[in-house]
Amino acid sequence: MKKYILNLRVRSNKRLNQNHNLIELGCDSPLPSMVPGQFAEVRVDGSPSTYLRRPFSIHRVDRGANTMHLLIKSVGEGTRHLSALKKDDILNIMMPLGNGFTLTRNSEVLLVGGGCGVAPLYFLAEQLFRQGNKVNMLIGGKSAGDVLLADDYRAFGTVYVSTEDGTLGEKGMVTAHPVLAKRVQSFSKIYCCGPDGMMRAVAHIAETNHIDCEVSLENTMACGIGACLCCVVETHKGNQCVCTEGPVFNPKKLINWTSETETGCSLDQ
Amino acid sequence: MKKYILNLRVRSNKRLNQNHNLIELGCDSPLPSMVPGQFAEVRVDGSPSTYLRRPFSIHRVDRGANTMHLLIKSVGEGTRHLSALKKDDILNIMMPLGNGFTLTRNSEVLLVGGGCGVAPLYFLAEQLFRQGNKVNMLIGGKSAGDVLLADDYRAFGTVYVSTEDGTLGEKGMVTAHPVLAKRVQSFSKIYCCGPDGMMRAVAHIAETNHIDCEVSLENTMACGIGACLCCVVETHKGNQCVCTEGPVFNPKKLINWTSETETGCSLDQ
Amino acid sequence: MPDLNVKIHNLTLKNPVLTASGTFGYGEEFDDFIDVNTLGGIIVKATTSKHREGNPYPRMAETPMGMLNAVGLQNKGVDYFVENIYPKLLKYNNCVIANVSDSTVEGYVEVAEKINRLDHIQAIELNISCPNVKEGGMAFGTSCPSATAVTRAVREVYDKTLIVKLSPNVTSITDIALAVEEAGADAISLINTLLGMAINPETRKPVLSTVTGGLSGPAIKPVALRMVWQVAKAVKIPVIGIGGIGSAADAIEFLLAGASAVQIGTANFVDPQVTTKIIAGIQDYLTRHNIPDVKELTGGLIL
Amino acid sequence: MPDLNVKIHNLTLKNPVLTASGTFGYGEEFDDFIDVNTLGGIIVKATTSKHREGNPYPRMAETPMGMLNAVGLQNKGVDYFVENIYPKLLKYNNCVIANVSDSTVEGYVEVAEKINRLDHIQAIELNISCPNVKEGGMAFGTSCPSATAVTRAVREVYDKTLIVKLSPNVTSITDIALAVEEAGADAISLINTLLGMAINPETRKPVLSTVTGGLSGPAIKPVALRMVWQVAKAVKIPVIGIGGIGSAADAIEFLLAGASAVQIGTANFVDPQVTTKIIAGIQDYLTRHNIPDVKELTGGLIL
Ligand SMILES: Cc1cc2nc3c(=O)[nH]c(=O)nc-3n(C[C@H](O)[C@H](O)[C@H](O)COP(=O)(O)OP(=O)(O)OC[C@H]3O[C@@H](n4cnc5c(N)ncnc54)[C@H](O)[C@@H]3O)c2cc1C
Ligand SMILES: Cc1cc2nc3c(=O)[nH]c(=O)nc-3n(C[C@H](O)[C@H](O)[C@H](O)COP(=O)(O)OP(=O)(O)OC[C@H]3O[C@@H](n4cnc5c(N)ncnc54)[C@H](O)[C@@H]3O)c2cc1C
Ligand SMILES: Cc1cc2nc3c(=O)[nH]c(=O)nc-3n(C[C@H](O)[C@H](O)[C@H](O)COP(=O)(O)O)c2cc1C
Ligand SMILES: Cc1cc2nc3c(=O)[nH]c(=O)nc-3n(C[C@H](O)[C@H](O)[C@H](O)COP(=O)(O)O)c2cc1C
Ligand code: FES
Ligand code: FES
Repeated sequence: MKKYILNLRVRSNKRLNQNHNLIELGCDSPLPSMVPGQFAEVRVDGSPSTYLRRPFSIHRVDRGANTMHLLIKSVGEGTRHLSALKKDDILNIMMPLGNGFTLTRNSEVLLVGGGCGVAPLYFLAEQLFRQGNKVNMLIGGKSAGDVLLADDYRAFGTVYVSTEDGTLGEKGMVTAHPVLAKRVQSFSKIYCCGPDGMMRAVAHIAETNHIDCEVSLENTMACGIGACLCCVVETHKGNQCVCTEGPVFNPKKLINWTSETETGCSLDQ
Repeated sequence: MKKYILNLRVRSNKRLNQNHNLIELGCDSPLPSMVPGQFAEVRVDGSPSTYLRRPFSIHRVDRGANTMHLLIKSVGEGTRHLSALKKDDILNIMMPLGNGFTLTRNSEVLLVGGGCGVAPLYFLAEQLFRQGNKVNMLIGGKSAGDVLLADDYRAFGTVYVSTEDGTLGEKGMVTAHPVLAKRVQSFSKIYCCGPDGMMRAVAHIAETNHIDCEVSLENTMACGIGACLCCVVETHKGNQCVCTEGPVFNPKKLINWTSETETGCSLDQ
Repeated sequence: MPDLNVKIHNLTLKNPVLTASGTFGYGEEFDDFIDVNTLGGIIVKATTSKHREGNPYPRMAETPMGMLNAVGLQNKGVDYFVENIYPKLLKYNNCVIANVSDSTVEGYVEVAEKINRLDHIQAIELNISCPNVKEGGMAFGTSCPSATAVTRAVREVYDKTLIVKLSPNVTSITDIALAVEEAGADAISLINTLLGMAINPETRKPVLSTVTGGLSGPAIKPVALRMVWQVAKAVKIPVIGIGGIGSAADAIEFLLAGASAVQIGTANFVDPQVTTKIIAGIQDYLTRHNIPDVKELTGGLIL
Repeated sequence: MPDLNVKIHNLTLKNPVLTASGTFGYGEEFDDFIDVNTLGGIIVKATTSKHREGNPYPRMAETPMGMLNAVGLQNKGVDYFVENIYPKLLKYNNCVIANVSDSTVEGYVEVAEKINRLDHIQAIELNISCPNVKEGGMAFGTSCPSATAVTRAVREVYDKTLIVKLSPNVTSITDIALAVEEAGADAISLINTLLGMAINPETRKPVLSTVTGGLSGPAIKPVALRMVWQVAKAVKIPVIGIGGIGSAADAIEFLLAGASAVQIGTANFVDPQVTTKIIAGIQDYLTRHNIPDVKELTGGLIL
């Protein structure tokens, strides 16, 4: 898929909760083709300590409005700066980067997202829904406030929620939620994005139940286009770049992902 | 004079011409005491290539409104960034720094400014006027567009203008203006701020006519408070820091300032 | 239209802007963003005698106006390079240069010999300055005898233009430069990365898996420029400047300091079109200053 | 309330935050902004045997997240220091340290001897690493024999705590560190500035009057941290970390790498209150991590 460098204009920047923002970006010419699971490398201008670009998943694409959304969690200087963007500010973005999820058709699927790991799952859920799948979505958080955009996902299927403190949905880890713990065989495929520990646990459940699984990995990136070799993950074929071979991987390809027993996971990162 | 670090709020930012801005800054508490010729060290936030503060003369102080003004010429990254400030942006400023001009009373004085060297002269003209002096002001520029704020100065005295291309006032160098070339003996003191060559030429005229003179020097500064010793000028007492011993100097104290014959000056820097 | 051609020994570059090894992949990663053939040339990532997995994750840390990397020469080895990567490089008609590294003199020689046979690779850049491998790498570049030994050995088997890339982590860069010149280098490129480190205060752990890594980017530009100036004064062979170059003004600083060409590294990550912007900027500068030939800038510093 | 006291040989500092020589004047420049006595100590600007005018203007160039300086040890000489500056330093009740430099071993010894007699100066920092003087300075700090010679000579005449400040412009910082430890240093501080350069492409001239100058600020932090880590592992005496520190997190990185204290340099120019903010930030960090004593951080890197 051809990559572009674009100057996109901030159409709106909505604060979802204390540390998450939803940024809508528009463009005069049509936005390029992109698929769920791909990401963008965003230049953070005006922050003296952010020299390199920052990678973010493509959260939604609205072809009608010719806009796309990023869902951003403020964790450091760069993301804090992006969260403070105002309408009409310009963001310089390289996209679309990486490979997307493999989309099934006419099946029942489960999407598992934790924290801001839900970011790529909106675009994914929408596309899966359009391709005739029965979409189930499990969103985990530490607390009710961390469960992002659950209502938005309802447009595409059933949404389950679990929180570690029980303030919303089931109490406990996402992996303990009945939909995963008891009903997992209903799904022909599980897609997962979230903290490493959570993805490993979900991958393990998928593996033991012989269900196809894909996870979307994070990694520290300098270039986003396979030029620097900084973003490697150990695979059975050797070190591979998350930015070009991923960020979506079948966990079977990853070393020490499905073989170990994971006993749970916390969203505390 | 006690120095402060203050967060001042931009009350307005007026573009005077293509590369000069007048920024008015306000404060909740009363602005500190300051005198004409002193300067401020401004932190340029949000520009990755401006690590150090930037020095600017205190252009005006409005005690009634509790505001002060900076007159800024865009020459590089830092000044360009400042020129783009919007109302209500916050500027972190160390001030007042350095020593001001020596104010005479009840005399006739000439102030000579070139380009954005007029910056400290507004505050100076106002104070001199209040102290009963007859103020004459000679403003030079390459072209009419470079002659800044001439009307504002008229409140305090007579304004003369010269431009190198003759588009406003007398044609030629400021030093060729009749007020300097012919009438210089009328003044008991000359104050000057502008490009180095201009100040040297004016200092030379003052010297040959035995008129008291003060010039305000520029220098590359890292700290603005005498801590780094980066901003030295050669004086008859050795290297002195412009930020603490100046920026206002009697040119007689400076080596090679009044001894050489300067044949003219260009505002072309 | 000013002349942008430069010569580095036997190489003629259509302009003085090359890409730095390890920051431009094999060129194709940038095909979507620029026409790679408009560059003076590309230096592809390091090739070693054997396949190398490089260092474990994490390999990268951002630092003030720079980055640390600990890639560690990940590559599939020279045989794979010859068979699978070289054919893809044929599409580039500008100067294609291979970066050669290893842990032993024999390894360097093996790679150089095999690459010597590839018509379309017009030069090699001998990387005796990689800080991210346990053995060899930078060690070769930080003492005169070892720098001499590896340069001399490769010189014997390599017929085309031999560029030696120096490590900045030394007391006297000119001593090393003179040693490799004496040992047969046709040109010198510098600098490789400065050895640096970063710690995560919250976890108390080093950010990089290898603890230390190579510092690159604008942060190192003043050091790189100083070394280029020192070396260009000391040697007779051409010097290629590298380190923190991100604009035409930066590139011109290096040319004035004595470089005949420059390499752009980390800046490619921030702006994959930076190289073409730098070429255009150099052209503007020459036009604005009425300089007919970019070669006039080399060493044009006025003291 | 966590304990912030640290010990450097015989010195007890109320907290590990010192100011770096040449960046904090004689302290009084900062009196309007902070209570200087709240700092662990101050290291005043270099004193030499004779009055020095320093280098001509321009002495400063801004670089990406850093600066180059070419001050060149401007000071009024040790006798003036003893008579006119020392009395003003008596108002500080924290640790006051003199930075000693010169062009000859005899010069260093003369300054050290005279400062030895000043009760209120509890230590000297031997600056064998200034890149901005034609003779001496950095030259002493870039070879083991000369570093040994000057340290040994000063050790003979100086009774109190002797800190030796190292130059980063060397191939092996640990070799130099071991040499000065062996020669009698009680502590080591590092790093001084990296030798760098800047050119104005429009005028084609060097920005600094001395062509090259010393690079400081956040840009050099990764290099400084690496060297502190290497040296702290190699020597038994305490290490004081310097280089690009501008926040409590930066300071903690240096402590974890093995420093017992840190010095804040260039950051004082950007924020004259940065030192007190760093002290507060270290305290917060210790409280947040339930660490009762800052000394526990020193060398606490988890590998
Ligand atoms: C493929 C991909 C998709 C991502 N999608 C999203 C998303 O949709 N929404 C979102 O909020 N975040 C996402 N992230 C994480 C996001 O990139 C980081 O949170 C962000 O880079 C942090 O920048 P900072 O300046 O705020 O933090 P700092 O901690 O100041 O950053 C310092 C350095 O560390 C890197 N870094 C820090 N945290 C991460 C991380 N978790 N992953 C990778 N690099 C990191 C930064 O890029 C930078 O180089 C994604 C990461 C990857 C690799
Ligand atoms: C005491 C004093 C008062 C000043 N008053 C004014 C004023 O009222 N209005 C105004 O427009 N300018 C004034 N200047 C000049 C102003 O400081 C510079 O134009 C500004 O620092 C340039 O910053 P930059 O980032 O835009 O330029 P860059 O060229 O990007 O700056 C790079 C570096 O050079 C330094 N520098 C560049 N030009 C100058 C200069 N002329 N003098 C000192 N340092 C320089 C900068 O501070 C910075 O460190 C004054 C300078 C001094 C010393
Ligand atoms: C991620 C990365 C990988 C690198 N790999 C190599 C390499 O394989 N061979 C080499 O000689 N230099 C390598 N370098 C060094 C660069 O070629 C260059 O010398 C250095 O980064 C300084 O230039 P810059 O500041 O423009 O990046 C690498 C640098 C980076 C950042
Ligand atoms: C303007 C300036 C002057 C300096 N003068 C001295 C000096 O006199 N003696 C000395 O040992 N170091 C001197 N240094 C070096 C600093 O003490 C410090 O080692 C260096 O700047 C690195 O720290 P930083 O990055 O925190 O500034 C000077 C540094 C600067 C920027
Ligand atoms: S981020 Fe550079 S290769 Fe993946
Ligand atoms: S700017 Fe630091 S002493 Fe003047």
